[in-house]
Amino acid sequence: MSFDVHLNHAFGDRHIALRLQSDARLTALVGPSGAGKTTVLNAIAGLLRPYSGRIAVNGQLLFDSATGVNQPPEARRAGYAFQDGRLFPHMRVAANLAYGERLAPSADRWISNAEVIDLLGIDHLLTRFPAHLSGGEVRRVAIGRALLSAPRFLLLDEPLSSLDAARAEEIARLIERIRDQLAIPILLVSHDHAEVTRLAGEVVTLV
Amino acid sequence: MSFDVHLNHAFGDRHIALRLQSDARLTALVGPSGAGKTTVLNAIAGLLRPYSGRIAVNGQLLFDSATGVNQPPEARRAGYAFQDGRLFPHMRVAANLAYGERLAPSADRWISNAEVIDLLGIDHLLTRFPAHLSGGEVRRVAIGRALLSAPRFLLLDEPLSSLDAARAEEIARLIERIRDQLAIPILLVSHDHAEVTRLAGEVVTLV
Amino acid sequence: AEEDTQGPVVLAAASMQQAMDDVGAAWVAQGHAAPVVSTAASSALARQIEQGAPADLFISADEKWMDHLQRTGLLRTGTRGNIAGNVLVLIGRKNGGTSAIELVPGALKAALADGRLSMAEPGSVPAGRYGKAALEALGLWAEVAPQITPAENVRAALALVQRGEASLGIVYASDARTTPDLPVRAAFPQTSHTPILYPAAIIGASSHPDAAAFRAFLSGPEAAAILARHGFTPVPSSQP
Amino acid sequence: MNSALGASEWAIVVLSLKVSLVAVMLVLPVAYALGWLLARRRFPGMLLLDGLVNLPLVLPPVVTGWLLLLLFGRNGAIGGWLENQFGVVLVFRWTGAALAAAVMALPLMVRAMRLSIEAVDRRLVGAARTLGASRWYAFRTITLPLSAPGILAAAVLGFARSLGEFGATVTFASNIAGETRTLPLAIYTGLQAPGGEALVTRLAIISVVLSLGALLASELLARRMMGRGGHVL
Amino acid sequence: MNSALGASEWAIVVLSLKVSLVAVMLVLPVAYALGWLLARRRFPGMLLLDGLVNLPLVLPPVVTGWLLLLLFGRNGAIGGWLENQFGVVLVFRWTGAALAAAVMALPLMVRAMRLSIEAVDRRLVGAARTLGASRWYAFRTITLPLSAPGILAAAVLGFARSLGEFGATVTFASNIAGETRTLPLAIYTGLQAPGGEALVTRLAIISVVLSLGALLASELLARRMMGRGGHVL
Ligand SMILES: Nc1ncnc2c1ncn2[C@@H]1O[C@H](COP(=O)(O)OP(=O)(O)OP(=O)(O)O)[C@@H](O)[C@H]1O
Ligand SMILES: Nc1ncnc2c1ncn2[C@@H]1O[C@H](COP(=O)(O)OP(=O)(O)OP(=O)(O)O)[C@@H](O)[C@H]1O
Ligand code: MOO
Ligand SMILES: [Mg+2]
Ligand SMILES: [Mg+2]
Repeated sequence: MSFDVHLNHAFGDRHIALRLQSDARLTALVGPSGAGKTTVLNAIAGLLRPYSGRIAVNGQLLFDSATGVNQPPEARRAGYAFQDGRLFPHMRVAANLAYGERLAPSADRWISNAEVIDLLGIDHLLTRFPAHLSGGEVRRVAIGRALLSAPRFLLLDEPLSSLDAARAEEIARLIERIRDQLAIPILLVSHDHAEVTRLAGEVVTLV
Repeated sequence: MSFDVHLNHAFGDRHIALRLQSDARLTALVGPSGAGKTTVLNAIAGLLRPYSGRIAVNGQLLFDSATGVNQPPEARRAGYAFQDGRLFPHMRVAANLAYGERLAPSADRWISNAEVIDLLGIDHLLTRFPAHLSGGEVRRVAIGRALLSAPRFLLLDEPLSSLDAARAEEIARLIERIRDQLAIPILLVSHDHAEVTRLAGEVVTLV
Repeated sequence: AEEDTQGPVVLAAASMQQAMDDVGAAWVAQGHAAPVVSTAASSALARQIEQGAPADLFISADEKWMDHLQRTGLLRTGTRGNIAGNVLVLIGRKNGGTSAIELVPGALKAALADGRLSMAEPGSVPAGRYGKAALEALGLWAEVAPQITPAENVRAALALVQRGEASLGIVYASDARTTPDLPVRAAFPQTSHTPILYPAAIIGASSHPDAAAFRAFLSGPEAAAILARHGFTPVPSSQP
Repeated sequence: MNSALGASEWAIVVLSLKVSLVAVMLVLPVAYALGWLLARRRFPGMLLLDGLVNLPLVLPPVVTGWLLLLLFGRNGAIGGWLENQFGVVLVFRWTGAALAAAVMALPLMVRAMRLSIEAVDRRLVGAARTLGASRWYAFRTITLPLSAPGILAAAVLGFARSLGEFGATVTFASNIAGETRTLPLAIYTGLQAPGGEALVTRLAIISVVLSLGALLASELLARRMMGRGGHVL
Repeated sequence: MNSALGASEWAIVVLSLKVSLVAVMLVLPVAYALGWLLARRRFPGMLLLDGLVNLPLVLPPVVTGWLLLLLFGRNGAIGGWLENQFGVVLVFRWTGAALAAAVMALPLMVRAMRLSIEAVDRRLVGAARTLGASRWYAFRTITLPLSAPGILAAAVLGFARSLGEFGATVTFASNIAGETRTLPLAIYTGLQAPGGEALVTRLAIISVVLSLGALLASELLARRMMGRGGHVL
């Protein structure tokens, strides 16, 4: 089971409930704006403690409200590309990329710095600070940063939005490669139907 | 001439040059990530002073480096929906929406508060603070805020990205209505080919 | 309008605080409006007068500042006179012995051992200047100088002895009598320093109708009795 | 604690509160303006202005009091003018104590304001401008409220500092019971008196309680603001 | 200005710098820890801790000096223990002057730190954690550098405050030439005698110049940080 997630949460009177059991290598999480997709990703990454539920990825238990299991984010090793980028503003792009890479055991790394920079086309941005990046540039660096932390699974929150077609195609191919060759479970949030059909083995809808 | 823009700018050694003369009611500005689309919008809105150039919208001169004309942003009356939302974090959604509305002469208003709230489906968000909104919710409120300021022209930076298909369709229809019925010039940045084909009378590519 | 209901404004050295409260009360008992008393370091008060502070009388713990004001013409001529004197004593800390200490070379040093001798700052604060002069006259300065801890004023010097941080302290007799638990180990001979005097004078810019009368009251027998009660000594040769 | 003493202590507390509150109110707008200037503008005399603002922090308070006396005394450049033009006298008045406290609090308050103004995202101001806000309106509705944490911190710091101000006050405004004898001056006076420790302790406790009250109020206010969407992030 | 005087003034300046720098270095980590606690944690004794930190601000400095004497004097609870255990004596030593300056600077420094820590976006810490950072590593690499403006402001404030500290120092550490007579104490001493204005003015100018130097250094540092992508926004 790549993703085995069951959770209940609420913000005020906004209830979010999800039951997701997927064996697909890439699972797409879709649903209208505000349905709770980002909330689910946050819960899986360990950034939000759901009211109740159970989260296991690739057979590894990350959270269980019944038994009190709650691994800290750094132990979960999610490769989370945030919807809003969330780059470290005081570090140059190169340092942002290196942040998780340095912390990952070198044996666990499955993609090299050079490869990421090349595939995402961010070579010319390495010495820039995030404040001086365009929207799409931020997104690409955020994806690169997540990939380089040697994650055990990927959480991609709308990774292709605000990218031009050519760039989006390159990154879609990269995702396909990760999915097929590396067998890293991927949970992808997307609003693009074509993208979901192309990439996902299973689609879970949140309402 | 709805948009008559000619400008030169540079960030370090990154040069951005654009010549845009469009009579279309809706002009799409496309180009790869980092091409300078947002920079152009910022210059038209008056948030960035280009090194040189001339900007006129709907026959009104907003900027001319040759003659020293440089209208302040509040005089240009752009309806700018930012790529990153840029909502006021200390105001509830309702107050964010009302911000520009209150400043606009009531004679100039061409859409009502109620209509915006209804069309964007943000009724249930009015008492929320921006920190508690999802990505798509932020985007919708940002569009609503821009529309309500009674703008003379619209600058929409990827307005439909990170919205689900149904919601995107509704907003696309709203944009069509503004374009057709109100004859407000619109400059739209988008990466979505279908969106551009559907909405734009003219497409300008930035490289 | 305020002048009618309010007595003269009196700037008095901080060490005079209590005594002035009582003198003021006695003045009021005679049917006068209560004087407005402000107490601070003599130096601060003198500077206020220099800058035209709306005050009527000045009582200094320090002849130097009074001289200075007189030279610069800020005092009403003929109104200056000493209203009290004081005596310097050596006090010891609690449980540090009570025997008298002879103020001769060797003895003070021996009593001090490796302890500290607290006194008001010897270079500037009046009590410290008198103390230094006395120690020098008695030939003791050189041997105790390294162990001196100069304090901001006499009360602070006293407090250091009270806390036991200093073994001995040089303070005014008027201060020593307020701490009966600290033994007076010696009194400095009056001849070892210039006389300790508290001069009073009317400030030149004063316009208060009661100023002269209060000034006279300060030199009168009733005030003298109150000052004596607070440990001040009478002025050697009485002046107007 | 006899009741006569209680009454005079009460008067001291009221005076101290009056002096401190007036000082803080006086300084708030000035400090904000200076904080804004230092945070948002680069101009030639900037360092000098910064230095001037910090002067009362660096100099011993007594010197600041003396400088105030030189400037605002009746013979001083500004003091003389104030008296001639408006009949305003500051020395020996509670207003003078408030001025001394204000000057001493100024550098602390400017720093707090400046830090918070620097933390406000300027792009939000740009967004407001595109929505039709003038510079001034955008300042009022965006920069000002978003720097509220700094204003609050400045008010608390300034209030506490004013409550504890001694040296400049005694030098400039003197130590007159009922007019300029604030809590610290009363404490000083108590320290001069034999056996004044009990009074000193009581007054010190009052000071502490007042400042705790101010801190509590500011924490509550801050939490209310934080509650509003955690925008103080 | 004769040369003998010049030499003794120089010694005072060196002592003042030593005392102020040691005080700031001493307080920086403590103030940061306290600022972090007050910014990021909600705990029962929070208000009390805040109150304790602000105590030296509210009380007249002489009282703070007096409390230090009670605690750190040779007969004090902590002072006695320090002397017995480590042979460390603070009263009447320059280290005592540094302690007094440190205590007086503490509340200012904590406030500045706290304001800047509160302004750090906590979501960035979350992002760091998902990238494998422990709590502590995330703190070191994200919170700490992003609150640099507060650290810098705190250092400048604390340095300036220490440079001007008089009341607590003279009470706790005494006014011993060459050991605890820092600039403010020397200035105060000069103010006591009529005609001391020339010396006072000279010493005051030295104080101001030193603090201007600190301000200049901090502005330059801040601009360098700002230059790095304007992250200080
Ligand atoms: N901290 C919060 N406090 C209150 N409500 C919140 C908070 N965070 C999110 N919400 C609300 O919870 C719901 C789910 O939010 P979430 O961000 O998970 O949506 P989403 O599915 O990712 O939407 P989008 O596609 O627009 O990004 C939304 O209605 C949002 O407004
Ligand atoms: N303040 C700045 N300093 C330096 N470079 C900048 C700054 N702002 C933008 N840039 C650079 O200028 C170029 C154009 O940026 P812009 O934001 O206009 O791109 P864009 O076309 O909107 O891209 P996207 O589709 O990714 O949003 C980018 O390479 C960007 O990195
Ligand atoms: O105020 Mo004093 O009594 O001059 O030392
Ligand atoms: Mg989302
Ligand atoms: Mg862009």
